[in-house]
Amino acid sequence: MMKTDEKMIVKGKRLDGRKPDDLRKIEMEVGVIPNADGSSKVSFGKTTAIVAVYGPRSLFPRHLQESESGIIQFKYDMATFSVDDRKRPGPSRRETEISKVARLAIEPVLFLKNYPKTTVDVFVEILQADGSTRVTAINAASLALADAGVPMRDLVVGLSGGKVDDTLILDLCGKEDNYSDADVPMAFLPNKNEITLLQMDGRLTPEETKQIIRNILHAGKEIYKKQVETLKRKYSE
Amino acid sequence: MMKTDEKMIVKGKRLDGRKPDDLRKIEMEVGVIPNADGSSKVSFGKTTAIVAVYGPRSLFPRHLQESESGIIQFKYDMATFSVDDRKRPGPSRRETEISKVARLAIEPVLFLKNYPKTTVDVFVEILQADGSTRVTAINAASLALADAGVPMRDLVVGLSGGKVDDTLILDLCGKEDNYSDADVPMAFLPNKNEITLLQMDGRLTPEETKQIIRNILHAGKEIYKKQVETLKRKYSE
Amino acid sequence: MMKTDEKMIVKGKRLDGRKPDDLRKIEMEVGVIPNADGSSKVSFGKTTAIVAVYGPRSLFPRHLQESESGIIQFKYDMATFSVDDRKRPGPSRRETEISKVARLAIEPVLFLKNYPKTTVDVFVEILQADGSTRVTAINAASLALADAGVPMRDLVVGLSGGKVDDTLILDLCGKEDNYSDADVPMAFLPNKNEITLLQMDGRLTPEETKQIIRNILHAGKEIYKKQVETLKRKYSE
Amino acid sequence: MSDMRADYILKLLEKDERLDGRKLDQFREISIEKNIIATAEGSAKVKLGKTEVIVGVKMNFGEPFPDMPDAGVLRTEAELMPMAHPDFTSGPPGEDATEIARVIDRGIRESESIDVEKLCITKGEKVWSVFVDFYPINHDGNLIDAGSLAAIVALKNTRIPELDKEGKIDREKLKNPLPVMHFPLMITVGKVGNKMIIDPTFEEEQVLDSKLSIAVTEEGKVVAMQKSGSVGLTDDDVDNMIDIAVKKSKELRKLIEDGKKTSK
Amino acid sequence: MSDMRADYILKLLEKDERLDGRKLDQFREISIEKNIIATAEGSAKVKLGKTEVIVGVKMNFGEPFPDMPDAGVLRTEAELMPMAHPDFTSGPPGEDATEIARVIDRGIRESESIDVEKLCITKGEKVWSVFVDFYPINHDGNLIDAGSLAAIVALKNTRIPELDKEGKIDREKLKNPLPVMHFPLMITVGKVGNKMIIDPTFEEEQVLDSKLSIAVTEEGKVVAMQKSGSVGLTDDDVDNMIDIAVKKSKELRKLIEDGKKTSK
Amino acid sequence: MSDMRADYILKLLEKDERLDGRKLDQFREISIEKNIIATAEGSAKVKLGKTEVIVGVKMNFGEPFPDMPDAGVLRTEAELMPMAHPDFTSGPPGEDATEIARVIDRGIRESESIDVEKLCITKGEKVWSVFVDFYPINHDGNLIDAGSLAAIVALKNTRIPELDKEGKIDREKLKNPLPVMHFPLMITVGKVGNKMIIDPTFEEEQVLDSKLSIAVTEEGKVVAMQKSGSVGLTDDDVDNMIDIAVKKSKELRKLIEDGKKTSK
Repeated sequence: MMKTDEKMIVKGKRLDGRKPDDLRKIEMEVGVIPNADGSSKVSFGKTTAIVAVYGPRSLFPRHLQESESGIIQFKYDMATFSVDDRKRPGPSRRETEISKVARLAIEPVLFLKNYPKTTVDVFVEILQADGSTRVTAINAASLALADAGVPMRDLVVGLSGGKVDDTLILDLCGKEDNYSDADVPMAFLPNKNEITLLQMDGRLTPEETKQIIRNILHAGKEIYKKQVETLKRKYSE
Repeated sequence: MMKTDEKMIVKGKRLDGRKPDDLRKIEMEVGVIPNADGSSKVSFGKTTAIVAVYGPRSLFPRHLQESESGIIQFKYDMATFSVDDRKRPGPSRRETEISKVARLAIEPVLFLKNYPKTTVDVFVEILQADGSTRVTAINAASLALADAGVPMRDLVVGLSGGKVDDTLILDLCGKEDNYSDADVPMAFLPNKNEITLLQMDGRLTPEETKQIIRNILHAGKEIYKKQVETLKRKYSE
Repeated sequence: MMKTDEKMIVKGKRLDGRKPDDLRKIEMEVGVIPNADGSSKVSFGKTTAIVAVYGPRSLFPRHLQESESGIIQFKYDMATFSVDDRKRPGPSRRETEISKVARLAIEPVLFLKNYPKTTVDVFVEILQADGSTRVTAINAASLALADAGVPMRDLVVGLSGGKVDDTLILDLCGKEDNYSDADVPMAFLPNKNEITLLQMDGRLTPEETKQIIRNILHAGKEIYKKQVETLKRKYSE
Repeated sequence: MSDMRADYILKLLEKDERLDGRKLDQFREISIEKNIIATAEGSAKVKLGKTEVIVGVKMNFGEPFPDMPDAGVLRTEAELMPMAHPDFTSGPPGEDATEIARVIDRGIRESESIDVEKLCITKGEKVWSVFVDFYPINHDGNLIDAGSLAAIVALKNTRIPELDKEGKIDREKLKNPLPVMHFPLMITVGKVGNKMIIDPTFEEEQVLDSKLSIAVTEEGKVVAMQKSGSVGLTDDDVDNMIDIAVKKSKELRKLIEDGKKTSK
Repeated sequence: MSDMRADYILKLLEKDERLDGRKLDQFREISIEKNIIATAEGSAKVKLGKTEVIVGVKMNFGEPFPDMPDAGVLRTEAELMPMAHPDFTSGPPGEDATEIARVIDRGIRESESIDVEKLCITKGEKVWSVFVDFYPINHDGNLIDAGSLAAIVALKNTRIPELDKEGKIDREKLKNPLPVMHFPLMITVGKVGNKMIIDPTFEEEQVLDSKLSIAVTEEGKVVAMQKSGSVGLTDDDVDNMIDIAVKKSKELRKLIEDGKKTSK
Repeated sequence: MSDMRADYILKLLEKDERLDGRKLDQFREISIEKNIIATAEGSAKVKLGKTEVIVGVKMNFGEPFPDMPDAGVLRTEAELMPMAHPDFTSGPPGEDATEIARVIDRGIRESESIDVEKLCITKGEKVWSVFVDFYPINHDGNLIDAGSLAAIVALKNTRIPELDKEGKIDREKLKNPLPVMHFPLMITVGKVGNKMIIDPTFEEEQVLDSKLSIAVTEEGKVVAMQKSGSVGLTDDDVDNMIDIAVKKSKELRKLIEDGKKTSK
């Protein structure tokens, strides 16, 4: 975490005018990529992720050995222009790690054992990055998988919490992420009460940590509703 | 295209004394690499390409899937010392593109469908680069394929045209290429009237473009003759 | 070889007090990596190599083509912190070459033809480098293979010789290696009188070269004894 | 694609008809959106029917080429993201991605669209590097025309960031527009049998004999060409294709200026 | 591992028993050796039972990040050397190696263990780069805890080399200790069924539903967390795991301070 | 190669005969051409029978090594171009290419052939980097001897470019020769059974037990050695091979000086 003299919270308001528990404006859309079996675009404020799902489709022979069960392949990629200084193409170490933890965040809702010798491929592109990119990506992946008709035992909701200026907050934007005392990205299954992604960076008491997790679970319900609405909207069209 | 105050044409003569339609001194030789099934060395002035052809030979198993028809693999490579500032080993983006367009320039003369599960491998090394390297390489590849006895429905002739100082020229040398108003590398089948490679960089009217293409087709006949002579010379030895 | 004004030998003594033919303190241990089929750790002064052997174990399908006989795979790797300026991870050209010559130094003692479709994998990690790393690695590989119970027709002994300040020496340390007139790393089978690795850098008369080889063969007997003792110690435990 | 499907497309084309009802020389519905990426200094999204591509432009410090010490540097890169088509796979750019990037780049560079000499910061040492990054979102054919259009639109709305007192880039202050002098349009003409078509779909691309991509400036000059496909063209074919490209580039230019989506 | 073996481990755990006789919340025998690499500026070897890892620290010149011009730079890398386990293969770091390196790094970085501002040489130009390289020698489970412990011990005994008159690094003169302000400990808690265990062996890791790695400081603050495994956790699970980590980190800290190898 | 062919070659060698009629210690016909690459600062083509290799030398700016601040830098690279042999494949240099490059390099470097201290431009900052690039055109055995010879000949006719007023390299003005002080020759001696041969063809290399490559200077000093092949050598073998190499290097040196192609 970097340091700054700038106050992140002034008179109870955050940099962008939000209250500590407010989420940014969330936009969700499915069916945005005609070629894909399922797709979605999700924005949390200025952070935007677009996701395509292909599959379940056949695995190439070279992978067949490992596939009594089906597998999920998850690629998290940031567009070169999604950040201030152009990102070099190709996966950075950060992107490699996120591809792994995001895959594990999604895997528990799929019935991969029912689809031997197949793969479900989830491709995430971060078009704009302003904090909370991995949880935005997970919401988008959840929608795209549902849009693809892949059987799921729950949706997956992603949301970040954290702490700035001694205040617990939700949905960190980029600047808050950079200068926060702590950042907690999390994903969970809203109907199953299962946390499938949990990471934390920063410095918190155990109680604060627990409280942030509770806050995310609570506020995440709204994101879940939005996901459901988005899917309904498409199928009622 | 870069700019320069230097005149490219003075009193109707180019930098190296040529008239606009003159080609540089062309040298052709086949059978220069004993291990190869066919080989050649071609120079246009100071530009020199050496080519080896191996095949048709068996494809490795991993490629077999794509091979109802035979395939051609074409590798265009510039020697590190072929240019002023040492080129780094390994394919640059430019070399990758040229490998593709040169392959497509050659493919139409081969009967690949008659050779399923095989590959014809064409390896080009540019030993000296002074402009027009890709068309020099294509002439050399044409000769090396013929030398290898690979059935061909025509030879392939390569020649570049362009414009400097308001004059349409042929066979650009390196300096002309750098400071030209336009550069048009082209390959064609002299007996079939088929253009198989056509690229253009620069700024031309449609009429100039068409004229350059006609000029190349016309002057290319001489290159074709030289190719035929070179092959005859070998087989009459 | 670099130059220095520093004398490498003063009053018959080397930088670290050794006489020309003295070896540094040698430490050997086997069975240091529980997961491996065989393992060892060998130090020559401050140079330390640790080795794991896995196998003979099945080859992956893609290698099966080349395996009428079994094969040996040898990976020589220097830890990033084994040298003064951190080495970048991944094999350097030097490490690639050493992996090859060390493999060839070991191969002659194995009966690979008796183990078709298998591989013996030897992984070397140089933890500290102070000269003579490749020969230290070869001693460690010899021990680890014996520890793994891989049938061998002899052990393999590695030792370096060289010349500094007009004096023939043995077991060069890092500084001697850098400023020596010549460096001769060598490996041999002590009971078969077969030299399996021989490299030389520097400047020697033919006679000096021959003499250094004889000196290594002579002094190497002690290293052989140490290898045998180390293996006995383990099996008598 | 099945042989039957390919035959069907070919038979339609023989009758001057296309699967989607277009005329042979008709564009698909075109949509252009500018400034769609808040984190980029310039950006555009272009749709040609179901083909959708994004281009983002980033301005970074760079070093000039030794032979042009006072000129900024343009670099175009393309990744064929596996998102955009089931046949695309992850990994470093291959032959096709490299070709697309280089052809888009050539259209811009050769038309001298950008006045690179205005991008010098310190002669011989520090210049603006203009990175043009092409991302296809959905590939339904004609990526080169879509990408070239998105690239020039994105460049056209690129703003150069200010430098702060310490000489660092302040991306919150985007001031002067990038000096874009020309607005070339890439028109790819496909040939199959004796028919010429423009703006081919993905399925149509599978049956084409050859394509010629031609970049045309406002004044009707040709600034870049690239033939692709493994069947040759006659000189008359090429003449014909250049004429079509020049004509259709005018039409496309008018469509864009008028903000319209379709021509008849 | 065979299904039978897995079942056996699971049945033991149901009875609060483990293969090696440990209690569920008991560490394996711990051994810590400092300064084991003569060529490194700092180093440590840690053993947890049969798991053995080495961390070496090298101090090189580096450039500061533009937004922190007077701060040194920490970089943690991990290779899962094929030496350490039959399943590991040669090649550049994959997903797992990258995750381990980043989690170890986060524990150190987020606890602000290192006073990076003391590592500035010339503001904005030259700082110390602290390379923390992690090498597993034998992998028998819980690499993250072993690696994090080895990393912080290695940093704690790192000495900064002096610069000679020409400003070059003189590694024969190691003078000032690296300013390590905090000593976080990583405790990974595994869950299987309704059981929680610490310091899992390799075999136990194969049967765990999920793990949560938690870095805890001297004052009992949480500075990093990473969930792994493909089964979800409830919020109560997480609470429980945090409590276990805080408690066991105190115990581990005492063990280390007392130079002991085992707790009861 | 078939077993029958291999047997035939071995039987001939037993009778001190070779496929091409040479004596065991006879070189193939040697051809050396200098300055064959107009774009290189130095170059040579060497043929040993059907083996043909090219070496080109480029002079670029480089940074000196920290421990030799006033010395130029030599770097030898080799690619085993797929052109030269049906078994060679495309891709980055593998084990064999790396070994060849390093052995050629060692022969030149260790003989102190090049007076690197004359290649300093600005002490500690800027020196000449001498890139020696080896390309085999046709591989019919003994690439190391052919490549080493081509490398030293190419270096011997290398001219250092002048610097213009702005300090840039002006490659049109090649002035001073590269200071080459020694002219080592690499002689590879092959052993099969109890026979020693020199200058093996590709087919002969397949049946050799081992090879020892030995670089010898004008005064008959040994400056580099590299054993290859997977059969051991006795100390007497090595003595013998060194003697052969010293003797044949004198003969080769005379051939070169006399501009002759063959010895009896």
